[in-house]
Amino acid sequence: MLQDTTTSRIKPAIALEGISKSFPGVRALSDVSLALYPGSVTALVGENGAGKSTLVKILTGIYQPDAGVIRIAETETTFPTALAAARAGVTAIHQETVLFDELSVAENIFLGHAPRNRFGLIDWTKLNADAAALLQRAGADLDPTIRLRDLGIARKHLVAIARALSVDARVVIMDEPTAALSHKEIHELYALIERLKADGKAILFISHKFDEIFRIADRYTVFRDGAMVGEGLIADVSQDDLVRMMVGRAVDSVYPKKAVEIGEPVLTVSGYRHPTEFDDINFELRRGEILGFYGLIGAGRSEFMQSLIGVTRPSAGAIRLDGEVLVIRSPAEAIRAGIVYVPEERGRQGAIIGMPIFQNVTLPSLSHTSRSGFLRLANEFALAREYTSRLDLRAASLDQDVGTLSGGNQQKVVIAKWLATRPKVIILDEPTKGIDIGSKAAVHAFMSELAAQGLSVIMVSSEIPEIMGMSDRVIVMREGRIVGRFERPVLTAETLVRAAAGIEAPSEGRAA
Amino acid sequence: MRLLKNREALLVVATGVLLALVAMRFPAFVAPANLARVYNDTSILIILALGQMAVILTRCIDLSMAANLALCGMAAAMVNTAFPGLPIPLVILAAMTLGASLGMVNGTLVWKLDIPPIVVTLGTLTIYRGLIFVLTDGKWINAHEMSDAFKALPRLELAGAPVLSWLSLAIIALMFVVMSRTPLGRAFYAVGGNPHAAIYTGIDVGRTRFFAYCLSGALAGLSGYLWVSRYAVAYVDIAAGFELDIIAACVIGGISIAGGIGSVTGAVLGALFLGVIKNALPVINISPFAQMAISGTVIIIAVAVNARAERRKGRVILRKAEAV
Amino acid sequence: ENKKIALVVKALGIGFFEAANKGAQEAAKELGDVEVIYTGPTSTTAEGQIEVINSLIAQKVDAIAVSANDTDALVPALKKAMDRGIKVISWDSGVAKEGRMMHLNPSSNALIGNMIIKLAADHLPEGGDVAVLSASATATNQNTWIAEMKKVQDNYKGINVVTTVYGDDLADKSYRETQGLIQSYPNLKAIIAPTSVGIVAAAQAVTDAGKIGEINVTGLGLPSEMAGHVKSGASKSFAIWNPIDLGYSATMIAYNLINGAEAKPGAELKMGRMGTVKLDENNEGAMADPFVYDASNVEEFAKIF
Amino acid sequence: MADAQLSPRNIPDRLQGRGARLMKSWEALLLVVATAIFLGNSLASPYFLDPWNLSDATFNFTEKAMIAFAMALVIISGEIDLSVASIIALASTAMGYAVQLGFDTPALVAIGLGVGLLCGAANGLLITGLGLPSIVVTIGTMSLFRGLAFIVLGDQAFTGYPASFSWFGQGYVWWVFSFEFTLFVLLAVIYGVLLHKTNFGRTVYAIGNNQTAALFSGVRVGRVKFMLFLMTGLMAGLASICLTSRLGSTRPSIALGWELEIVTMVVLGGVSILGGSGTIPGVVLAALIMGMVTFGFGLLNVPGIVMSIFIGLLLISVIALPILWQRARRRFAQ
Ligand SMILES: Nc1ncnc2c1ncn2[C@@H]1O[C@H](COP(=O)(O)OP(=O)(O)OP(=O)(O)O)[C@@H](O)[C@H]1O
Ligand SMILES: Nc1ncnc2c1ncn2[C@@H]1O[C@H](COP(=O)(O)OP(=O)(O)OP(=O)(O)O)[C@@H](O)[C@H]1O
Ligand SMILES: [Mg+2]
Ligand SMILES: [Mg+2]
Repeated sequence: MLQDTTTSRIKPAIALEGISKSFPGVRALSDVSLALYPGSVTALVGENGAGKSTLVKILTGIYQPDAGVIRIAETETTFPTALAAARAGVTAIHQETVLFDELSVAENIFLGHAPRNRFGLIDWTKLNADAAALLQRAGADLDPTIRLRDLGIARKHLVAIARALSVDARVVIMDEPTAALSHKEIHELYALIERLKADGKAILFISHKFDEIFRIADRYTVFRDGAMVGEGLIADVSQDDLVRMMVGRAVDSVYPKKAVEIGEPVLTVSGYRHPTEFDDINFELRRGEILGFYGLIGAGRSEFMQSLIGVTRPSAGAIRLDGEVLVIRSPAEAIRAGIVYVPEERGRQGAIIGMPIFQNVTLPSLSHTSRSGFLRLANEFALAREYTSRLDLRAASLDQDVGTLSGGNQQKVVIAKWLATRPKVIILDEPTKGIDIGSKAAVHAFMSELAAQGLSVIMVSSEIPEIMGMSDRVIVMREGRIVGRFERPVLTAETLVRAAAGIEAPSEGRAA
Repeated sequence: MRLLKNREALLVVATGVLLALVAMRFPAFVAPANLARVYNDTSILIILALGQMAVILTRCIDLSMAANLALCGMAAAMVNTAFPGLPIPLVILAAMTLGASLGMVNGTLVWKLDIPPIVVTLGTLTIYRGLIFVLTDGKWINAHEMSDAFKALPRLELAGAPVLSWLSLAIIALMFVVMSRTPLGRAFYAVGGNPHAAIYTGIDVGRTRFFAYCLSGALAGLSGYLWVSRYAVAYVDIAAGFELDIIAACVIGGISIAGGIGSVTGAVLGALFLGVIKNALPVINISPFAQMAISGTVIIIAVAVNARAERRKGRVILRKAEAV
Repeated sequence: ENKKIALVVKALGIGFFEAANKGAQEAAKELGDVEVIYTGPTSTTAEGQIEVINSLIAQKVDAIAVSANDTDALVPALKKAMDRGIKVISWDSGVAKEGRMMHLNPSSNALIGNMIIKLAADHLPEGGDVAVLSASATATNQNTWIAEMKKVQDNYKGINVVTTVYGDDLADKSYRETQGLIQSYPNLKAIIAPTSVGIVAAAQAVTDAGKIGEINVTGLGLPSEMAGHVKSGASKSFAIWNPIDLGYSATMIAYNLINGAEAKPGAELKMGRMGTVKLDENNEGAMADPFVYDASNVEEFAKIF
Repeated sequence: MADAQLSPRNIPDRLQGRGARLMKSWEALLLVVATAIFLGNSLASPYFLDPWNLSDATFNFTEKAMIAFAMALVIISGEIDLSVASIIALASTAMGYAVQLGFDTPALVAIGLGVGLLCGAANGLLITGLGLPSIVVTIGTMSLFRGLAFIVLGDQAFTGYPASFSWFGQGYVWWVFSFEFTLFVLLAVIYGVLLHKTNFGRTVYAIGNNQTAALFSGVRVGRVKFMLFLMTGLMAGLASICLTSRLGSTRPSIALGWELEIVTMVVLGGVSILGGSGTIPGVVLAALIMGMVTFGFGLLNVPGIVMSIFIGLLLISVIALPILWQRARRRFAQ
């Protein structure tokens, strides 16, 4: 590792000064500055919504900052388009995989800057050969000519990495690159980062996993609520320091788990299977219990949960609710039976952008608020008011369009929507994904309260602290199967991670 | 087996079966000379389908193509009657320029004002056709008013085939190169396949769509000249309703209306399939009145087949399933 | 005050009807107190004509003279016009009896039917296959002429009418249908197209197929549009009545009806310089005989219509 | 306790009053346009302001508007039905066929509506059952349905409808109010209530805004969409009865090209072609506007195609103007 990156003798490869960026209703970044140095890895940490990805998008020309300057080699520049940023030597692996399912792997890597022959036409032979070489470098053993849609999420991510390497970059940005990768691939990525460092690239590395930050980063920068709250050398901080900077208070208070007396089984799932998505799922959920489902992204948890409410059809299996066998063929039947699912993809499956808050909330409960098929607006407003205020929603009015709310508040509307149906069992899939710390606390508090009132809760989460903080029991899934069951007393982060990743021997990294 | 799964192969087989069926009742239909004639008759549809393909690939649609064709055709005929001595290549160039400009109007409205493509082209469809009426007072331009050179070009025989056929072959070749070997062609796929990701790739989504409309407009302009000179007449209603034939050819050819999926081969085969049906029905003595119902049925079947082929196989999470 | 006479045509922009309008204007000038409203839909549909007729009723015109796109569909609208005191006649392409006061045929249907097959037969001393290319399948006048033609077909020995196809008065469709005919009937010797749009398209298709001299295109057409094809030999001869006269006569009849003339079987109605027309039991009358054009006279008339 | 954090803040139900919302709405814009056209017509032609003439004018849009109401719901749900005009043709053909077999008016009405329903069901099954995109399916059925009419009729026409049948397209309920116009008003009210005042209408909006989220929220998406296509078919059947009765005859080319006019009417009425928004009052206003434009121009003997240029320009500019206006305002604010 280089020791002297902080000294002023080395000039930054790229520097941001006084960058601000607002979205309607949200100030995503306010006056942040950041410098990246050649041959050095800077870790950017911060809570969900702290503004990390926004910064990445400004660095790669996708967003334009409201204020502030970007300097490359000490000259001021602007990145009006993604192409301009790439030409200036800034490349990124984005948090979402932004790739094209219908195009080949090779083309995904080179789209926008494909090699041309002397007539100015795309040279496919060279393109495929170059792609194969890049994939090799990214540690992926892939045929560059197959279509992207035939790949799993992890391999898609490798393609995204290869794409980032396809431009001759001086700055490489990685926004949570390991979130979707398996153990082996993560290690290959680490090796790749070492090589990039040796080549003198400046690297910005965003991650929520502290073990890897301490393993590969040289410097750190911490964001909170869109502002920079600390930076320095990794060697000078501890994990606790970082967390304190990120959150602004001690972590414990975030999970207000109440002690609840667990009752008899409410929901029994036996022998659930699906030809391609999951297999042999059996478990019981008891009254007052919060059952955590942990796993890496793509473990098949969401797919399985959706089969419980009739969106995905299982090929075999049975469920019992309060001892009675139930057949559920559609979400409408699930809601009537008292099982509700708060989906993971808020934008696609949860919130109905373009409709007012109260209409979102009452949609699954229309049969209660209406009279013989005719709407009763007064009832609707009453119901919406009750549940949104219990979740501490912040909005101008109840007929405000949901699309104009902040992400966290949208999530509250979504949760309110399903709670308003008065369920027996509520399944929350990544309930706090992308929401700020205050809302998170409100959601967690409310979850606790629901359990105390005798509801049964299934909480799917990929966040270890949330799983550990909120669950009475944890089930771990990997590749569509249950690979571990843990009671609260024996829960440790390490056992969870190991089970989820399928590692037998103790891993060498530090557990969070 | 793998071959059969391929949409284009399936279409080739279907066209082959169709030809075989026709040949059973009327062998002369599959004589090379007649097949060449059928191809020639379908040439204009092929050119138009290729333009529409570019637009559909970018997740848009161009309902104004036939109206654009009619307007450009009329303009070409008017230029020809006004200046009979003007060389025909210049007339064609003028028609294509006008077509491209009309395409630009569509493209600009889609790009700069973000009006949904279907609304834009629904509006310009009536406007373009109306303009022909305003321009001509509804008068026809008949064969005797056009110069001989104007009428002769598409039917001129070159190496055994009319120029019209050669022209469409040239356009096919050109579109092959554009779609597979140029950044613009690949951008069409990218913009339709995932507009969000296209931005991350540095592709300007609106501008790419604009160019798609320019391309479809230019091809409509070219087809306008070809149509008018081939049928030796120009009037307000030429090619009325043809926009649906063009879209049908694309759909049959496996071009996904949701954008991002489709190929030059598919569009050409889709157009040829329709062309064979159109030409075969009168020959095998199926009432011409049945033609409409038959092409409707074919479209529905084609959509169903394509949708099956496109249906997501689902993400494979289980290891064992991935091995299969 | 001026009398308002509406000349409603099948579709605006068709050369034949433009010429008829010329005749109507001529009649208006001659009469002095007449304003002719030349109107019609922009494509040949019955619904379009109904909308036009409704707006004419609203304008309280004095008479409507219509060449119909559909025999039956216009009847309710025209009945309403008559109920509101508007004189209604049809000309060229007729309306069913209850929808008009009288119908002016350009010529007698029997004469036309005979004429079109005679034109073909004259150039086929040996006989042979002939096919008919009609306009839309719903066009009244076409259907009548073809029916009349079939009645007298046996008088022409060796002439074998093989089929009737429809070009819908669209140049491209007519062209394609002609191509189909040439394909399906290798021994075809003549194509009879009793429509001005169809005959031009058929002649073009025959020219393109290299069949000039083998297949003779004939029927009803306008000299200005056919001159080239007569010259090339694709068409040896064709016939037509004078559309200018037709528009003139229709306007004259409408004017006379406004001024109290009565349309009833046996009545004789005045048509200015065109003389009189005698109505038959269906209140139909014929204007004049069709006139044949060939290489000897077509150039001369091409300048007129 | 966690409860301490949940300080229930009072969120008002609505910020704007009814009036304020109405003022800023699309319908207000349309109302201005409609009034302008009405005044323009009255000034341009002395014949316009005549009750019987206005009554005649309504025939220019009533049949299309009936379908437009159902089509509005389909488009709000994010789908489209381009086969409506062909359903008219097929239903009319079926009725004409029945006349040949000697059926009388009540049976004819049942047949017209029944064929409409069947066609709607066929569309619905293909779209919701097989999950095919509605735009291409209905382009296909558009050819198929009219094609069937052509197979049955060929170059023939069906005539000879019973005298009592003519009432639907030519009869008057009271004074100048024709049966068709009365039906139009009635259907406007029914569809307005259905879309704006019932659970069903709410689910239509939900589906159009976000089909997946609606499904997850317990909306029976497939069933609702099927119903919508069924209703469109039914309305096409109804329009077919009116049109056939008005024309007194059936040709396979009846109502050719209406589908685009109907879609134009719906879009002009402020229904988003992308789904999720739009109102019935908007569609009613659009129908009136289109009817008045065609009639007003007709009185001036302007050719139909010139009217359609005007409609095309109206369509684009009515959608573009608010966008441009907003942009200008934003620029001004900065
Ligand atoms: N396109 C946008 N429109 C509106 N708000 C946005 C947009 N993109 C981001 N935001 C908001 O800006 C803030 C910062 O988001 P950003 O994605 O940068 O967070 P992040 O630090 O990357 O979080 P995570 O760890 O979840 O990835 C959030 O409040 C988010 O809701
Ligand atoms: N092959 C793939 N291609 C694209 N996206 C994928 C793929 N596999 C998984 N994903 C995305 O990753 C996310 C998680 O997948 P899935 O729901 O199957 O697993 P999960 O165990 O529920 O993961 P999560 O931790 O996100 O809840 C989903 O948003 C899905 O869209
Ligand atoms: Mg992020
Ligand atoms: Mg998930």
